[in-house]
Amino acid sequence: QAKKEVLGVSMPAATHSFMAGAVYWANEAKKDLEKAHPGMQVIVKTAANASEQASQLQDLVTVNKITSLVVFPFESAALTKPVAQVKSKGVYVTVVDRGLTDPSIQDAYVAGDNTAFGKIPAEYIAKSLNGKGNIVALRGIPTTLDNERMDAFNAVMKGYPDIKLLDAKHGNWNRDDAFKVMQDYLTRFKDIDAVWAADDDMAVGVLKAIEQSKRKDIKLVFGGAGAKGAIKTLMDGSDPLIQANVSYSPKFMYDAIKMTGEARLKGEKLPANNIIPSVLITKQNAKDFYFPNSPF
Amino acid sequence: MSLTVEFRKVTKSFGPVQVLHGVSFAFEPGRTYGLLGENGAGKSTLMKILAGYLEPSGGEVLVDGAPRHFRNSREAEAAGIVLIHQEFNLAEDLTIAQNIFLGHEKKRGLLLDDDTMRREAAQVLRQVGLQASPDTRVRQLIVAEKQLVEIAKALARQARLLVMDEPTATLTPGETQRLFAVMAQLKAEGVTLVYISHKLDEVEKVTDEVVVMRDGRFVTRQPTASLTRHEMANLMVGRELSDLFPPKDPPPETPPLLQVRGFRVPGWAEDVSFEVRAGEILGFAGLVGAGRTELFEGLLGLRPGEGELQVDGKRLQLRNPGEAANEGITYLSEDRKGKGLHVDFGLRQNLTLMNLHAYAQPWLNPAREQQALKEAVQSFGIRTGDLEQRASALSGGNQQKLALAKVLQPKPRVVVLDEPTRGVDVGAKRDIYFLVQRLAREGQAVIVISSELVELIGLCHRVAVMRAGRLAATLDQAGLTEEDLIAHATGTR
Amino acid sequence: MPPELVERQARPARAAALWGKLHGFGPIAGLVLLCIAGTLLNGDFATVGNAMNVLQRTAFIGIIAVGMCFVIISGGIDLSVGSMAALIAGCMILVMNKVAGSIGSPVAVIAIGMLLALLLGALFGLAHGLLITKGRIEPFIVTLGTLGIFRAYLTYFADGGAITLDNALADVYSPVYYGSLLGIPFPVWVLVLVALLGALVLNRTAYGRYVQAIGSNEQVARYAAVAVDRVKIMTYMLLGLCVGVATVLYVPRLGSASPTTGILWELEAIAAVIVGGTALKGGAGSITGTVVGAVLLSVISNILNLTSIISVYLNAAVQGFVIIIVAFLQRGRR
Amino acid sequence: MPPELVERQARPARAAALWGKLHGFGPIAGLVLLCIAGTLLNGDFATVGNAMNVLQRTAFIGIIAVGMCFVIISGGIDLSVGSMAALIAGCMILVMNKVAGSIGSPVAVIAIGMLLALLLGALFGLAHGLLITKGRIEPFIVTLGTLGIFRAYLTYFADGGAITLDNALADVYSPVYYGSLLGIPFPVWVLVLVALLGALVLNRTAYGRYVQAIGSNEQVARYAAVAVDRVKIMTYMLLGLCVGVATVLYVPRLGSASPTTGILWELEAIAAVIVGGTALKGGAGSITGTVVGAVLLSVISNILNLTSIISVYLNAAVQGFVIIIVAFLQRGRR
Ligand SMILES: Nc1ncnc2c1ncn2[C@@H]1O[C@H](COP(=O)(O)OP(=O)(O)OP(=O)(O)O)[C@@H](O)[C@H]1O
Ligand SMILES: Nc1ncnc2c1ncn2[C@@H]1O[C@H](COP(=O)(O)OP(=O)(O)OP(=O)(O)O)[C@@H](O)[C@H]1O
Ligand SMILES: [Mg+2]
Ligand SMILES: [Mg+2]
Repeated sequence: QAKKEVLGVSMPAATHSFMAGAVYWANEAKKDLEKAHPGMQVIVKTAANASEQASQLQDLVTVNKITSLVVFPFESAALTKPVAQVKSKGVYVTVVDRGLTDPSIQDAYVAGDNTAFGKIPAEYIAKSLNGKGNIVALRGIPTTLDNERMDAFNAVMKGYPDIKLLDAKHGNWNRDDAFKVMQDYLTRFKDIDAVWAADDDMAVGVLKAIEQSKRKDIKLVFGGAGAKGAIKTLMDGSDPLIQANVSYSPKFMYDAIKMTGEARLKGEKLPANNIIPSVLITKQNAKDFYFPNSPF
Repeated sequence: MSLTVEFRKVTKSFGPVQVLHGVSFAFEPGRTYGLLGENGAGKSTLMKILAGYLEPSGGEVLVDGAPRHFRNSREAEAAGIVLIHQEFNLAEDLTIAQNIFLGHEKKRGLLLDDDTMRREAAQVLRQVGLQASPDTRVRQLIVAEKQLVEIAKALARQARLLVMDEPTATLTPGETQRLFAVMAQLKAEGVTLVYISHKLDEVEKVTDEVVVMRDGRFVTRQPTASLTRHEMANLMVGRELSDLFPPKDPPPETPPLLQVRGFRVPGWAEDVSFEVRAGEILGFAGLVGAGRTELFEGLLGLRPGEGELQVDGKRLQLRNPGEAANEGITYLSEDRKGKGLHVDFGLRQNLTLMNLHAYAQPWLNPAREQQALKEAVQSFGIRTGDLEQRASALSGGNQQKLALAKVLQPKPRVVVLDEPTRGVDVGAKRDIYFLVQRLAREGQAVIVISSELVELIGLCHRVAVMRAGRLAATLDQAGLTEEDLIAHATGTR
Repeated sequence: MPPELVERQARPARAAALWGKLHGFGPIAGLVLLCIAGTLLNGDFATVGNAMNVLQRTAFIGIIAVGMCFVIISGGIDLSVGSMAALIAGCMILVMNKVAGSIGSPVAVIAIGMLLALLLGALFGLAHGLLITKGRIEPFIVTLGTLGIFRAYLTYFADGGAITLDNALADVYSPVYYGSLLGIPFPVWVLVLVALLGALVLNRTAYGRYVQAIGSNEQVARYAAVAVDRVKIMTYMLLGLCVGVATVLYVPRLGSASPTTGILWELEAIAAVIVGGTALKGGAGSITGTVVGAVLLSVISNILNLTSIISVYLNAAVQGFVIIIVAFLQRGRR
Repeated sequence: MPPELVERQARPARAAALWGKLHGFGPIAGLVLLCIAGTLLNGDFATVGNAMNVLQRTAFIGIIAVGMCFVIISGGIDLSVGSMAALIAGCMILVMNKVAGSIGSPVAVIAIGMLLALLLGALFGLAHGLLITKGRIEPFIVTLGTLGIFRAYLTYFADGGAITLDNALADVYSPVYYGSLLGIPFPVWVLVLVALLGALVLNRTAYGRYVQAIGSNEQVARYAAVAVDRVKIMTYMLLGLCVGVATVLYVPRLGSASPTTGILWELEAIAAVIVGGTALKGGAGSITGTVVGAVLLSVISNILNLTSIISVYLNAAVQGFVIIIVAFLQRGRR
């Protein structure tokens, strides 16, 4: 019988379907781990903002007495100090998705690939437009994460001088905001070849706006993250505008928790960096990314 | 100590409506003046100009011979001129002491010296005869008590010239006597007093000279002793006034319309029983705090109360004024500004509020509302330059007339009038008395709560006297004298 | 009221009427200026298509703002409208998906959904009204509480993700948002209808007068035999109904509800009411102003979307400045 | 005056005092009940460590709520405090990072940062106050506008990402949040100090009295020759200062500012004030109540963190219910 291991999980609240997916996977991991290892307790907490998450970390340590922590920081910079506080109490720390500004704090890092998240759509769009055309982009909520993706996207596009990025406004990862921004793009630009919606939720709003305008010039809408609705559309081929997606699965939450839990029970260390690659999803490989039970 | 004030060709316009037309006269030091005039004559406006609350449109005010231009009340108060407003100016969330010293706080270093302020407040409260702790929030006071706080506030200011704008409109004789005592003391100290009132007997009693205004103009200044009350009234109104009260009708023989048995309003009234007949005018007398207002608020469902209530033989339990109105009972509150009128509303909206469904079929008909307003303005003698203005622009007495018109709009079977002639000039008072009599003749039961005993005696068929929450006596016409009423109210009989 | 103001108000009928009109024109003047600016910045701004887009999007907030206008005039506030809309949308979709199996006609299913939306709206409004009047709790607190409750239940029902309307239903339902009559989209018609009805109720019925009377001075209204509690409850129910109507129009737009649906709609709706010239403390206000306020807010973000003269990061700042400036143009009624 | 009268009048005064006391205990009673519930749900709730944690993190909202209490009592409102805190934090970090190059002593750098925070807070408050009084714009609109403006500028300065304090500085600065004196963390001391000062100013200075008078009846205050505009401006400046102080404590906690910093703090601060028994329409209120209200709100989320009896999705619902129930327990002052 292994000694009692308490693993705390702290992550942003499910205010967005990607995060809901992450919460779903965290709970799956909790179920599986606790079933497999009776000596193990997993506590999953969600926070509405960075400062609440910092409080939560404190509570996990002082009250729940966790021995290891898997943290999906609300924000890299803001959570660096609070995580360092946890670490200083001797807790084993795995950081997910958004790396701390001081990487020396974390014992392990598990993340999706934000650079690829911007790079893959850029390459796909450039290729399918044959290096020439007009595109518009939608951005998420202003964050470091959003910056990384946009930078990666722009970096690729530098190589295609004939592709013109007409504008990139914030749709805040929100269907309604994306709908409005796209409606106005359509008013403003008479000729658009492709849209980088940068998120499957925003793609929903974008598609509706295009449908309403009955415009035929747009050939491609690229979302991102591989939400189940989007993957389904891709599998069924039900929307000609949706031809590909890029994976950024919230399942890394499951992996991070499971790996951390098991490594701790065995007293092993995790590899310091575990980047789960973002890959291009097309009709061919779509079914590998389809999880009908996950909310995402 | 005291000072001289002279008005020179003072004019005042609110927009194009001119309400003061070049007023010139002077107040000599150390004397007590009665300032008389009909509702809307411009008395309050002139005094507000004097005390720095309003800017004159033209002319000037001289204080001790030098032209002064007060930009706000603090400057006027620094010069020793203090005004007690006709409308209360109290912050309801603050305590009595805090209100008394608002804007003039006593300090010890940076901090407030609350102990001193409380002590001094208690002292002026004692002077005006208000038995309340200085820490009571003003919200919890009844109207008469608020009036006493206003007076106390002015006393705490060390005035050299004190203007009192209808200080006794809501006071009962006891408080009024005490106020007169205070005034006598101030006068002895050399303070100039200006006393605005529509109660001519009081004016006659306490003033040395009267100043009469009419339609925004100075009419005359004469020694009080040289005038009879009748002459004063005629000067104000500018025409000959006949009898103030209508001749009394014999008491009706009809069965009781409203019967109240053993009614109790917890904390304010116990075991009150009375009845009124259709066509009868029943008065309610009592000292401040006797519980008259609360009794009727309890009956109308405005505060918790229990007991038996019958209208036309039907037992009722009224849970709110809406139900009362459905039964044909309406109530005019003594607190005009706080409970009687929407001062930010237009006259029309105020007038028809209690009877709105009569103007909605289902859409409101502004033309008919306007028609009703015109009729009310006519029959209640509401003096206003403009029918479209807000109620707050009316003079105090005219607001009272509007409030009265409002509660009579639904044509109630039983109407309860709490201080119906508060702040109303003699001419209008007479009109109201005649109106009350007409209502009774038309078969309404009228209950008049009043602190003016003369009014009760002159108008009512019977008068119920309350003392400390209980009905002390019900007197009918035969035995009605002021002495009787006071004796029952104070319990000396 | 400061003496200067007292004087101003006394200004006679003519001046008062003129001032009233000018005042009423405040938000309209702001809107016109904004439209001129929009046209200068982008020629496409002043097209019928763009105008229809803007009006169509304004519909939700506009309709909610009409209800909010009543609540604010009566001296209340409702912070929960965005969450309420989201929860109603979620319940509506869930129920429609469910009954679609047993009821053949999609039109009937949608009718059931619509009815449910209105019913839920009225019910939530009733709950607010009862807590506020009978429970004697500050409206701010009650609706702050339900703001959290409604959204939490939506998130719970949606399992954190999105609740999506079945495709077959969505296709039948979609014209309710995307369809148009005489070239004007349905949602715009509904907004106009709701605004006209609202204006009529506020200005030409006894109920509307009571709402104003309560907001102006509750005590006086009570003494004047106004059934204060009942009128207040009805006001919150009216707002709930408006939220229901807005939701009925919202669902066909994206065919889904998620935890981000309706976020900050309460602020937008309240801002529309107040930019439209109604004082937050109640007593008086205008439905026309409110609708103009709602359009004005939409136009600001429309113009920002149509131009790129400014860093995207500063969009919210521009919005803030414009709101303050418009409010400044029509100030001075307090 | 007859003796009965004197007797009768003594009663309301005593009753009123008792009621006042009971009323003041409303939020405290709520807090006590909540703490009992917390202890039953998790034994570790009632430890000193946990109590300190809760108080420490209440500090920001508590301090802001003290300032907000003044604004609300005066009849105003400020929706911008969260954004203001974020912008101040951002500016503070940028300036500290910059001057750290030229000034050797990190302590001096931090002192400069702190001063800047207070200065900016007062300045923003001044801007609010001027727009509201001299510009005669509704406080709701002014601060809704600046809510957008402040956050937009922070986003702009941060280029959409985060502004992070240099590590060397962060280490020196960190004890301001994490350090403690006599076993009590610094932020708690500061909160206590601010609350005591606030209570002193509100109840024992002429300024505090004027704030209450203005909120109770602005015209009366004007008639009493209170410099209404000046007092109001000072009230917003005071709140700005409180935001500055809160930021000074916040920066060492997370060492960074980003566009999501301080989101919804305004709602929390306002809720603390109102749960604490102050009416939204102003006139009267209590600092103690406000602080208790702030603690109460923290305790709710602390308890939710410590237990897992309920779906995480429903946390917000539990918060909503508790807020409404607490408000219900201490209702009835209106
Ligand atoms: N703020 C105002 N706006 C417009 N008109 C006003 C305003 N204040 C007073 N008036 C008008 O000025 C005239 C004089 O009013 P004032 O209050 O001075 O009368 P008063 O002599 O005090 O009457 P009362 O005996 O009824 O108190 C009235 O016709 C009134 O309608
Ligand atoms: N809201 C209140 N809170 C506390 N005490 C009150 C309140 N209202 C009235 N009182 C007290 O109750 C007593 C009864 O007042 P009430 O209004 O019944 O007298 P009244 O006979 O109507 O007087 P008036 O002749 O002035 O109208 C007063 O002494 C007053 O101190
Ligand atoms: Mg007068
Ligand atoms: Mg009375």
